[in-house]
Amino acid sequence: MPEALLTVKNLSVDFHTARGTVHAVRNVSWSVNRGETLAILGESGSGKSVSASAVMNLLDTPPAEIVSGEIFHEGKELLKISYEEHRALNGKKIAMIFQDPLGHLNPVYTVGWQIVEMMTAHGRPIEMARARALELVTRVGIPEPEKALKKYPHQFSGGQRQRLMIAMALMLKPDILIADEPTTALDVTVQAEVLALLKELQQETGMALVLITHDLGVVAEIADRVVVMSEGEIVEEGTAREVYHKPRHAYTRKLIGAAPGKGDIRQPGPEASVLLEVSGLEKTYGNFTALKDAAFTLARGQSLAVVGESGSGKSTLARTILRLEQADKGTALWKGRDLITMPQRDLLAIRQQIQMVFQDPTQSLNPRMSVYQLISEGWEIHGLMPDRKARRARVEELLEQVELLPSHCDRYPHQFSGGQRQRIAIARALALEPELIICDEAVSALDVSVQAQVMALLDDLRAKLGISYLFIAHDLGVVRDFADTVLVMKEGEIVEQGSTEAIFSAPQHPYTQRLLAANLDPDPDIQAQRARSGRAAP
Amino acid sequence: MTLRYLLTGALLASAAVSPALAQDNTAITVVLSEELDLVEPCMATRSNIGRVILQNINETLTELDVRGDAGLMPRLAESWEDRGDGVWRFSLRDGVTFSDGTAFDAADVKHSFDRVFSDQITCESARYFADTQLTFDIVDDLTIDVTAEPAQPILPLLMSLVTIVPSETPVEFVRDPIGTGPYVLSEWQAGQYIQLDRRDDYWGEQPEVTSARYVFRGEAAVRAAMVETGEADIAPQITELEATNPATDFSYPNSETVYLRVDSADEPTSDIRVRKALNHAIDREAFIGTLLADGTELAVAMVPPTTLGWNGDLAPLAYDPDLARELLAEAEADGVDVSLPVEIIARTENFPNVTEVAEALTQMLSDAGFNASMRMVEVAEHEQYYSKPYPESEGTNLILAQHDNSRGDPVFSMYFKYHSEGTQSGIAIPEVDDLIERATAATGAERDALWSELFAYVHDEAVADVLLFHMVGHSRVGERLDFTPTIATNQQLQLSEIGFK
Amino acid sequence: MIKLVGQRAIASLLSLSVLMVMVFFLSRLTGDPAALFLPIDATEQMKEQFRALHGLDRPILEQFGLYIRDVLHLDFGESLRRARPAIDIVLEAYAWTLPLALITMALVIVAAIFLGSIAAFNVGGVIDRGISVVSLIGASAPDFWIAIVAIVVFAINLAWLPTSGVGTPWHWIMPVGILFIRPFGLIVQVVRGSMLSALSAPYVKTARAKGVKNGPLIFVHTLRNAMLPVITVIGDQAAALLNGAVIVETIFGFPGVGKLMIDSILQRDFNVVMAAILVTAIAIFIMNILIDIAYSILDPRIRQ
Amino acid sequence: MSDSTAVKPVSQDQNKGASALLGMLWRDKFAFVSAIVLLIIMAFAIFGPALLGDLATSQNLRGRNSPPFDLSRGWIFVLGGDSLGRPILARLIVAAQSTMAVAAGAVATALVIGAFFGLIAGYMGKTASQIIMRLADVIMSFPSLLLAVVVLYVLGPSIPNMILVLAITRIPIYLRTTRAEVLEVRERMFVQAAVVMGASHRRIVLRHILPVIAPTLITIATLDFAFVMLAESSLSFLGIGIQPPSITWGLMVSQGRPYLNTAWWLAFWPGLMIVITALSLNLLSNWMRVALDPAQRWRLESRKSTDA
Repeated sequence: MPEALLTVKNLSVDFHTARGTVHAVRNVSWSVNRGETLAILGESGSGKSVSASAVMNLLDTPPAEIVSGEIFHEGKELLKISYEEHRALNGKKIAMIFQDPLGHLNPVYTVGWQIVEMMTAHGRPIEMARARALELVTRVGIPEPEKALKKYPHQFSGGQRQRLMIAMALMLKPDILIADEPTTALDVTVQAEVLALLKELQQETGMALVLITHDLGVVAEIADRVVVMSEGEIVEEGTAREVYHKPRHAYTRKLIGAAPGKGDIRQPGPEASVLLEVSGLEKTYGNFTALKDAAFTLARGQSLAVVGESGSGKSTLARTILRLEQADKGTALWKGRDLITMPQRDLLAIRQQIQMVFQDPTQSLNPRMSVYQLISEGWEIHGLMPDRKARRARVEELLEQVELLPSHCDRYPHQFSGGQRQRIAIARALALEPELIICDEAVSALDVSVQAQVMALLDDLRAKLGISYLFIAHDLGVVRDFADTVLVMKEGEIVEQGSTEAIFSAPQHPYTQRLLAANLDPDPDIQAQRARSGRAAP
Repeated sequence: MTLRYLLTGALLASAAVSPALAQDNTAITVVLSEELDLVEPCMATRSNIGRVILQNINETLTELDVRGDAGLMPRLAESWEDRGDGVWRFSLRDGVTFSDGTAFDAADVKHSFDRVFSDQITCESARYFADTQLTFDIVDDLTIDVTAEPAQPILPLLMSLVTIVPSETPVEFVRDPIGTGPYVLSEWQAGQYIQLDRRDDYWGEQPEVTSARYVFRGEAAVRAAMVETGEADIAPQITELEATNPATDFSYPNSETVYLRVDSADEPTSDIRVRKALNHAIDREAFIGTLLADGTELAVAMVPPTTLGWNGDLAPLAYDPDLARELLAEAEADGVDVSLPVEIIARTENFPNVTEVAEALTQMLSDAGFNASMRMVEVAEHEQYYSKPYPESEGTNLILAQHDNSRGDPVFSMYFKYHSEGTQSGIAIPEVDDLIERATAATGAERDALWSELFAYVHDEAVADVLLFHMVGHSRVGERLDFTPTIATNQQLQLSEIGFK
Repeated sequence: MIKLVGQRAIASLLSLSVLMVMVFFLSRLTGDPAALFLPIDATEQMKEQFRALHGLDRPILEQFGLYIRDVLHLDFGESLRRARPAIDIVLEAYAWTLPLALITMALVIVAAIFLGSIAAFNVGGVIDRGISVVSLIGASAPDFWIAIVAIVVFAINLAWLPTSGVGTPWHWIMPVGILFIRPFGLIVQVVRGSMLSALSAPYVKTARAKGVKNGPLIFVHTLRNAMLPVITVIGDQAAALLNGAVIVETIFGFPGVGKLMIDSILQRDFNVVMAAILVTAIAIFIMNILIDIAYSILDPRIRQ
Repeated sequence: MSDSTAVKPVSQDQNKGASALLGMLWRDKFAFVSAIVLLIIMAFAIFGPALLGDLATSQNLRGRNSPPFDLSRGWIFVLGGDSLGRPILARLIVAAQSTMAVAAGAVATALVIGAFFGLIAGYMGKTASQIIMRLADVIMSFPSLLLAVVVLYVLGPSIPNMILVLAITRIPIYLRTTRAEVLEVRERMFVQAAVVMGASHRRIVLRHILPVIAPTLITIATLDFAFVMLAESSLSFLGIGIQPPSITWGLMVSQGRPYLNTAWWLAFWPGLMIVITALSLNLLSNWMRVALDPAQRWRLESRKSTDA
């Protein structure tokens, strides 16, 4: 076997924190060859980024400590060379792009400056760098490339920023490109475009691509080989197809099993009474129309999903119904009473019946309140359950209901994992025994396996308590598994609505079709088939 | 305009002006404690202005000798005589020119006084002539008759307080004073310095100092340090604490008298026994050499011992807290409420250690059984308490104040401080009023005797207030200079008196 | 930008007007300037004459009306004590305060950024703790105390510097040095904190992945971002200096606006007080605009 | 989902109440020492005047400026005597009361008023905010010296009046900080979550916004403490501050100033007290910022459970 372009051997890294030592990765080995795409798959906390950071010399030591291991690149042991040697390698031989291009681009310099710097930092003349930057920015498909170079990161969309990051990474024609969750923050259609771009560029330059991701769909779409990581160790490796179809390790199986979009499509239940009837709802911010003539009905016990990409107005829809924003026009009849024009006093009482679960539980839970305080706050507000003992008991009951421990009462949100926090948020919503829960991307930030658990929980509650859901999501897989009715939104308008079955099997609107096409399937074969049949997004 | 000032500042900031150290030998630097608001001749009796211009730029008709016993000496007037009926005739010096080249004559004298009494300008010197109406008759160029109504026996002395300006001087405050003195104001950089240069055509003897630069520093420590490092040659006012070097530091009686003004219209101080008790309660000796400099004298009168009518027979009431308590007890027995609060009101920065002095006085009064407290106030508020009408208070206020009289005659003090109409008087006693009025009108030995009698009456009979100390001032004089401060150094600093070793 | 400046100018003008009105009436509660200008034994007649000359005998509302009328003609009145236009006196003093404030602030900014960055890089190290403790002690020691000790040490004992005054650049060293201490102590801490958080920002990671050298990494990539919160603090500190440094000016005989202000307040020289407040307020207003401009230069996101 | 620091929340026994707080304090040695120092100063402030009041005012003109570290006049003169022969140690202890009263009074008053209006300005509509902010500008540019003179002249030089002067000058700091923080915090998700639950404005402001901005305000307040002590000292220096017979450290420094050349200890000890207090407050506030934040508290909590 010829020597690989980049080899990581038996790498172990510890993090020394005030709370003790964490073994971030243990005995990790992988390698990647020219022209090959290696995916490192894992959930948060699996240590999937650590080895890449070690390759780039980005680990801060302390707190990190490289306990053992070697990294070879073109005969050099990267852990032994000097800081300066390593610096000269970064960007030139090995380049890296990141998940959040807005954060990872310096906000105060033009993108042109930052792209050019990739070459000037390695001693290339500035004119040459400018020419190359223009060429690459054109290549990655940024409109008006000359002007774009003079703009700042915040003036681009998320997908454009990632393209610019890619252009920057390719300035010096690196041998290896490491992409750390490059499409996670992007909309599905944009994700498909960026992945396609990466694929093309890899074919053009023959570079090796190391893709760090949590998304089986991304692996299926782009990876040749995959290593699966869990709790700091590699549990499985092989080609993408091998791993998907014949997972050997239990964890891999769990991961694949948890991937949404594989279950049965729900059939709408029997006709029930109408809970919420929205019609003609509109909201504009200045010249921007966030919501245009939205209309739908939601029946008791129904789960209605709202799908769409960022900026499609799906959150605005939820916020106007909840009166977090005042709608310009339209009505939202809650059991026949209009929420939009209802006086504040009446609204306060109705708030008890409609609860919301937000996308990011880290932000939606007040960090200075204990779990008990968080869950019981609603009772305090509405003057319910004055008895303290009863309160406590009910909080413990709710915690059990969301599969947490009663003893968690006195903890603070930061002491829980993301999934646990979202369960606390759900418990908080349940505390007021609402009839409708609005979930605004409630599971998007969670790992797949956790996502599956939370979704199962919500489903269970619906069955037991008859709660209705207004479920806002961008992940079609989740929607497909959970909703019985789907609304598709684009640029503030509902472009299509219908039963989940109808939407997924026979989408009418081109946008819905495009959305479904761009949605990545975790099965590499299906992806390959789609690519062949040319249904991939342009 | 703004730009101009800013540019000037920036230029000055960057340009290296030659430091004081590099002056030639006959130029000196004087460091004063505060900057002058004005360099206006008719304000020369204000000490900070007088120190710069009095007898240096602008001269007076007469001058009080403070170094010897010569009394009142001629300056711009060569001689004077009392022609009766309140008329004094002054013969002026011939051949005197102002620094602008014009000759000095009787019209200038008249104009100078007209300016002082004009209602277009608030001249400080006017206060010395409070109720006296002056008329000026120019006899010839060098002779002038001054008529005072009522007659003013010390008119020649008062003439030492009014500076002479040329008759062209406008009746408004000027910034470039023209005078007959040996120096001219050559430069005034506001906030930084005032420069005086010697004139070549001065009528009298040429002084040795060719130029003097006045600079201003609020901190006594800094003033002393400047002389020590050679940045300045004279610091007329430093504190006792800084005056540690016998080779350069002088102390001199500075004509200031410190006392507690007592309001005898208030209970409990309306009772003479209480006033006596106040006096007996204070251990004056304890202050000297501690909070106040060695050389400070115990006061028995409002004016320093060099003043006309000084009564050497008077002695301060002895420190005797037991006696003080007894006196209080007696007064109480007679129905005086001696438990009423007695508050010492002192002015911040009035004199060095004023706060400590006030604290110590308060302690002493408390020890003797008074319900004493103290309050430090800022100058404007002090003035409210010090001058009539006095604010109402429960009990009474004792005003710790400092009074300056270096003019040689008690008239400048006694009316204000003791006459029933006086603005700072705490008593209203017909005998005192009568004595003051008679002494003011008297001349010669009679004047001397009447003042003497008044001092005794106020101190022993009336026990009008608590006289404390005649203060001393401290100056630091650079070693290359030959100069000794005098009692007048507080008021004026004649450059012509400065020599070089 | 121009619109922003315009809006701020109007808001500031409004604030300034309210301020001037407040100062006008409040200052007149504090006693009679005549009693302070004239000697203690001046006659009542002289005091009345003084008041009449300066219009202080009129009803306060009339005085106010007259003042407003004059101000609208850009006449800020005469100093009660100095017989000169108040605005001239203030501008003369300001010509000293301004360079003093600017020089001090420039040094503070340079030193605080340099040392604060170093401290952030060596976080927890000896240099970091040293800078923290020294700046903290310096900032909590009374400035007049430091000033006098500095004179004793540097002017008298060592004879390196002149004691006080203005004239040569040497004269500026001690006043600037003492004014330096407090804002430095504060800003160095802010720079340190800001640098610390900026250094952990994702774009620094990008730069390292690009192979950018440490020098540009710190001073090009990180510092510009870290400066944003620092600028606010710099603005506050500069505003304090632009108001004049009364203690340092008093001790060193520095003819700036701080000393002028306290003297005028104590002497109830109302017109000078008003003019001084006006000039300092305008200076601070201009500085605030400069700060805004600096913000938008440093951070393109603010420009829209 | 970048996960370079894979620190999982660790289950551990939740410490409770004061003992936990003390444990956390013990963990940060600097903060612990600071807390002890501040406690001593507090004790001085509370008991000093009652215990040593007479000693601190007993004058002895003939024994003035006695040097420090000379025990011949008794331990109370260990720091020397002042210009009226009073023991400096006793005066320092007694002065702690009014010093703390002025500093704490001014800071607390400014904090409460500033935070109150800041909350209003940040939470209410634009008009209220504009009016409040313009007023803050006016206060900010009102010269503190003039304010001091006005208050002293009209109301007299007492400690409550000094608190008033110093508090007014500090209000804008708290006001502006509070407003800026409120503007940011009110947009946070958990505030919206509270709105969804039907929380009243009052509840949102007091339960959700205020606790989040409180640490910032407390940090500023501790730093301000030193500033206020120094400002009070400067006012004394200029003759418009607190006046004897009241004593504060600032006043003692100011009164000792003329003796810097001859009797350094008069100004040195009170100056040292100010520096020590300021330092302690700073260190303690650093600790407090962490200890008051549940998300950061673990840094100070016992390590036993995870060290293994």
